[in-house]
Amino acid sequence: MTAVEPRAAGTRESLVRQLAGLGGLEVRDSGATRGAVTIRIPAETLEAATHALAGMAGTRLADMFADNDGDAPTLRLVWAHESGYLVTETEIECDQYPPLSDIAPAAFVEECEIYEQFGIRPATGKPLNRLMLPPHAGPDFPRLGHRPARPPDEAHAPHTVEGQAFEFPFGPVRQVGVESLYYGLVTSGEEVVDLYLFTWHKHRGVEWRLRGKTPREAIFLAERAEGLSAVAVGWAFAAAAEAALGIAPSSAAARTRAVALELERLYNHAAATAALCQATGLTVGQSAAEIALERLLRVNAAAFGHRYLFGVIDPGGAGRAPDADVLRRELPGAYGELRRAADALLATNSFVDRLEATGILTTEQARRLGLVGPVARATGLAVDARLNTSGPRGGYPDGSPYAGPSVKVVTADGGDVFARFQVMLGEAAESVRLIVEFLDAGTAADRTMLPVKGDGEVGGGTGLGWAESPRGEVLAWVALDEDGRISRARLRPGSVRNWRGFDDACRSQNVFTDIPIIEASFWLTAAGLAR
Amino acid sequence: MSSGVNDARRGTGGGPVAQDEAEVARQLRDKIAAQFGRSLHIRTLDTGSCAVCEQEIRLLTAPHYDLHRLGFFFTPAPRHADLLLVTGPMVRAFDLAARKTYEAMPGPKVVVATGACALGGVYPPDPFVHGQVGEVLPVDVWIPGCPPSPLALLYGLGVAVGRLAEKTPGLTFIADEDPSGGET
Amino acid sequence: MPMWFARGLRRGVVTTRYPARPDRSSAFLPAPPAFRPRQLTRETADRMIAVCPSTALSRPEKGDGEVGGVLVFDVGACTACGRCAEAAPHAVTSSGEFELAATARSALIKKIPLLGEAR
Amino acid sequence: MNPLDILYGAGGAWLAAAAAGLLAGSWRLGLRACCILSGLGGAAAVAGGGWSLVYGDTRVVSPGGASATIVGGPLQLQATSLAGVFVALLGIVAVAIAWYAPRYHEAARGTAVYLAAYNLALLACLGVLTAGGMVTFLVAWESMSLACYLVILRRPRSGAAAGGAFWFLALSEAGFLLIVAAFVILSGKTHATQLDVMAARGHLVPGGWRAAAYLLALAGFGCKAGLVPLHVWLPEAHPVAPADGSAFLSGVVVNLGAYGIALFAFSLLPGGGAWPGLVTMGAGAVSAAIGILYALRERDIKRFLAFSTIENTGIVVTAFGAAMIFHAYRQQALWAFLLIAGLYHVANHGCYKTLLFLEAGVVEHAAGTRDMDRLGGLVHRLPRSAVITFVGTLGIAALPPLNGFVSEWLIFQGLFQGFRTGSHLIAILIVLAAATLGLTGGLAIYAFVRGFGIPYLGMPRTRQAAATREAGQPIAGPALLAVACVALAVGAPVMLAALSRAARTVTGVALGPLLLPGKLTVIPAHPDFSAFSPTYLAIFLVAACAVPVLIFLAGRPRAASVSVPVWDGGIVSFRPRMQYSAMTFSAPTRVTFDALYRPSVSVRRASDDDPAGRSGPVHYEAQVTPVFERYLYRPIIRAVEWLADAIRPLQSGDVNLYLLYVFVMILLAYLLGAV
Repeated sequence: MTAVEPRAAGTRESLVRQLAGLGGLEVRDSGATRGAVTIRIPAETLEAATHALAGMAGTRLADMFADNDGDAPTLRLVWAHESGYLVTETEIECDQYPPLSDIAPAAFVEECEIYEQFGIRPATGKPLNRLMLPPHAGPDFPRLGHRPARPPDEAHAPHTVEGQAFEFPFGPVRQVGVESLYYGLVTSGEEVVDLYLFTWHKHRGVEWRLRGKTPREAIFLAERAEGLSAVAVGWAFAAAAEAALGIAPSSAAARTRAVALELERLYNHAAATAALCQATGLTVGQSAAEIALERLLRVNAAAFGHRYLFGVIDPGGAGRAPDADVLRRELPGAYGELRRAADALLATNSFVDRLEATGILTTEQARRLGLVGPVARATGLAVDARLNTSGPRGGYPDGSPYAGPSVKVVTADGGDVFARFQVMLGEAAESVRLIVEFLDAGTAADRTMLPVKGDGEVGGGTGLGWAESPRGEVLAWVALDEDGRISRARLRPGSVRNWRGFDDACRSQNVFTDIPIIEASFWLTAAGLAR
Repeated sequence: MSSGVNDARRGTGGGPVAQDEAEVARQLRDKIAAQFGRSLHIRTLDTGSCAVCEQEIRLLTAPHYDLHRLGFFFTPAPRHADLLLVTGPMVRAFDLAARKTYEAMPGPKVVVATGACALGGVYPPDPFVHGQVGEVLPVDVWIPGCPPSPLALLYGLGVAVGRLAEKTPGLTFIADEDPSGGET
Repeated sequence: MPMWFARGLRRGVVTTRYPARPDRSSAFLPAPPAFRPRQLTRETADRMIAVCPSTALSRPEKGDGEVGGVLVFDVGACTACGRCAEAAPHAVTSSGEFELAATARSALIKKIPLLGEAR
Repeated sequence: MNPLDILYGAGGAWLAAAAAGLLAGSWRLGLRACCILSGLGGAAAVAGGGWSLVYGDTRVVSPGGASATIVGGPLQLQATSLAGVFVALLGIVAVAIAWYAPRYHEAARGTAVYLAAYNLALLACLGVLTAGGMVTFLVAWESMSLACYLVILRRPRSGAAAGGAFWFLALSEAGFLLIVAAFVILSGKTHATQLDVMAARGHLVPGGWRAAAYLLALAGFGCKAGLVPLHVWLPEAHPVAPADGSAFLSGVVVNLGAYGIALFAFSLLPGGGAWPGLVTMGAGAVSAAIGILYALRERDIKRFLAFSTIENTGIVVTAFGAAMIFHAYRQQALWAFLLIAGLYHVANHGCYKTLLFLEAGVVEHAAGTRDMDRLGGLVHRLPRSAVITFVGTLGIAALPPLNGFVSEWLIFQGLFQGFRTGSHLIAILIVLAAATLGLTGGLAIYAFVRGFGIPYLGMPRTRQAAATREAGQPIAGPALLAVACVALAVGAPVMLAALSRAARTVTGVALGPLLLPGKLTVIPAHPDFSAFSPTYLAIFLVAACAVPVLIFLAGRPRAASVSVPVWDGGIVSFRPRMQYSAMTFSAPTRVTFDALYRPSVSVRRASDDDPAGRSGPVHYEAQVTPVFERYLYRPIIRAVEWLADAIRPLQSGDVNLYLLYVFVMILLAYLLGAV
């Protein structure tokens, strides 16, 4: 287990300079999307540009989405780079675009989603996966854009199993107290041959609902897109909205958000630990971890008035200020519970043996699939949205909350469940340290009322926001129309990325009974994927 | 198919509530008390929640709340379940699974709608969701909260089996006036 | 395993006595609002209805079409987000109530009289 | 009047049946007539065999006087109690098949030839079992092989049939030569050709020759009995033969191999040290284990049953071998007891294996395939066959209360008394064999849960299987065998009484009173060891099954039962590929016994051939390496081919060269004569 010091946060100019170095790509920051470098790329050079960007050192395809302001949908690729985010915009006139997932495999999930929502598909005969639209979704089923020319079923590959294997149907109604989710688990009787995922049971159309709402109305739903990372998703969304409006929260409010974010990380890692114990059948360990979890949740409730920190994030500031005394008093004890449980677990061979060499993901896989969060960090990739301290529109008044206390990014090698577990433990310790630093720096609830139409310069705009949820980088992209209402909002929780790694992890040399362990170590939500 | 009680309430769904419902639910609870003694087996059903209600439900078995001391148990198979704990706004794509789960339960059975989503607070009915559980399953007990804390869930389960008195009808949500509070 | 057993003994019992005894942790739980009818003018009510993100607050029409004089509060739909309290601090306080389960949906729908309306 | 007279009748009936089949088999009526005759012969054989069990041995007679010869040797017949078991079995199988065949075969030219060959094979088997002299035995044995060859070649056009039949013929001939050698040694040393005289003078054979003769016989009969590694013909020949043909092969012909081994081990060459017994026991145990392990990797029902046949004869031979060991250690009681147990298992195996093969034919006819992974849900479509097959499956899986359990229990009881030999080493080896049989038994249950569950339970895996209907499939034949299985289980004490008399004629040990102290209870050879009553067990188990039924009936009025679909986790719909298949069900053994199977796995996934990892079709195969074919037989075949090439130049076709050969031959003859 190692810790990575954050790189010197590069400036937007340095990114532009590096981009200019790339061939076949004329770079001009149109500034369309605030909070990131934006360059427009014509459809014909999209493929070459994607090649160039995917090949560029330190870049990672973080997200890809479409919206149709006007008639022709615009394809937007979000690239993460150590010195900021880069958004490329491309108008797609016809209903096809170059198969980007062949260049950057990470784009595949989004290709499927864009096809379902906007009816444009990569120019390749290969089938797409079913992602959000239920099988019975008819032509009148609400979509963000135009519906596909052909019904999705034609584009979706059939899950046929041949030879000496069979499909073990698992879900959607699974164990007690877990989300609805369907695994098609193809097995030869012992080992896992293949695994595919259905999450359309939970598609609630959050992005569709956000349209026409003001950011403050919308945050209510944004938090509930993935409740277990409400703060991260809320922050990313709020930051995007703020960027779109060209405002920034006060540093105290930003620190308040950061405190909430780290508390969220803490309780999620505790919950993941409990889930790991449950999956390995170590009930005593589960109880110990759950004691820690419950105490952390009570700390949340005492400090912020909500066990899951709903309502803390508020566009323009922070909805609630933490009770610093409570945190200082209660947090060490609650974290101590987790620490002690973890130490006992690490001393329990029957537990550790089940974790080691289970659900291995290689660094190459993680990079290829654009995985984020502890899953990626457990393979040695230092991917962490907190490192990206260039705040919205020139940053926070005195820098991002994470710029001050240098955040250590915890990574591990091996990429197996044990590595993930270690990363989580390391991050929990780091979170406690950060919270104390933030509290010392001072936190406050600050509710700058968002400027809306009528009071001055603010018209519409688009902005990009991000935050590091316990599951990894959350991205939000918000476009506001003239009277400050959302015309298109894109939410991309970390789960969307990491579920792609999940089936690969299950496929690698695992037997049936490893799958619950792997799922616990990923600690993702179907709600975040299906939205 | 199911217990006579639920058959009776089938049609009504969870829409505008008939007054006899409380009565029916009471009969149901008596039946449960009679048939299961004080031990009740619970199956959960997620119809599109944000995963927080699930977390709270999982915590019911944690040492702090320890559901088992009250004679409640979770069972993975609806075949053995007496009570269905439903979360989420009842996504339409989930109808089939929800019905199958309900029908797989032996009667008498109780359906508990859990959380603001399930009670119709968060998502309005539209092509994605029914908006509340009552549209698809005959709900017997409603537990508000976003999410309902484990304590609220314990109370709700107690009410569901008639072990705890129901306070809600008595509550007015009208605060006693304090002169200091604000302008007049 | 013995190690775990010893840990458990040292840790002691954390289990709540609820429902036999009240649980102190309930004090920190978010609770639905309670309203002060004296402060509850129509425009206050409308302000609250405007900010309520869920469908908890409404003012249904009376028979004759114009909006009714009672604030209908659906406890079931309330997420205790506290925005109404924020919009009208003087008119709203926390009910502190968490034992809200009901065996009839109707029991969760409350009518709050507005100021200067016939009760 | 003695059993032999009845058996003449049986032989005559089968001869007539063969003639009728050959002449009139092309017409429905002729086919029926042929089967009726064959069935009558079977009935006569049952009577004669059963009678000879209790009658004791008849002296060797030469029908038609001593002048009657058969290929130069005297025609000598006898009816022994030892053979009586097999004769009775032969009869039952013949009756069942005669009842089954008219509905199974269509009247055609091929059928006519087939029926003729089949009835001649029956006759030849009877000849083997009633042979009183060496020459008669060998002639009958060889003609049995040839007739069976024709039976397997029902459809000579198909390459598979030719291949299977060839495997059978090759191993039969190899075995025949070994048997001839064994007999030559024997008659040379005893100066006799009559079997009973040979048996009487058995002590004259010196140790080395005795051992050689026995091993030759073991190998020779092992080819028929399917002892590993001489078993390769069974999985090849059984699938290509018609259902009743394979039933006959497994039910009778394979058991005749066991008869031959018993003949040499107990009648002709008893005694002679412990190690021949150890060799026999080892060969049997290994065959049993390997047979069932390979059965677990088969999805073709008939190949699966063929491997299970190897397992069962393995069990029988193990019992015989242990019996020989006990004889060497003067444990006469156990000697006779294990012989009885082995014979009992022969009878049981003959019944349920024939039954299962006949039902396999029914399934193949009705569903059009023998591939388990293309069947499923047949219990709703072929209910009667399902019931019958279930009885047979319980029997072969050696589950109480059926017959397989009784005989295997007896064998285990015998083996567990290995300590009575007094030698620690031997005791350990015997217990080792018992352990191997234990593993085999466990795997057998596993294999037949699979063998019944996959084709009959669950949901149909193909449209073809779903369309299966019960339309005039033969029922009576298999049903008769099912009844026989139950009778062999419930009536075990009676059966054992008869067998004990047969054993007495061979071993001279009167075990009857010790084995059966009355009250339908069986005591394995020594009263201080163990005892149980198959009859009471059967009654008890049936009664126990009734209990839940009664409880259900008693509880009925209280709660009205409701029927709802199976809980499926709320998925949209079950697909046939969502259930265990034959190969996935036995995957754990593939993993555990990796070293034996050496499987080669190949996976094709949509998610692999594409960096994006889109989900899609999956194809998974795990092929087992045919160890014996590849590493034992292929070299032999290569050598033979090489030899053929080497001696081809001799056949130049030049007359002068051939004259030269003749001249050289004559010269040599003279020289030899002069010496």
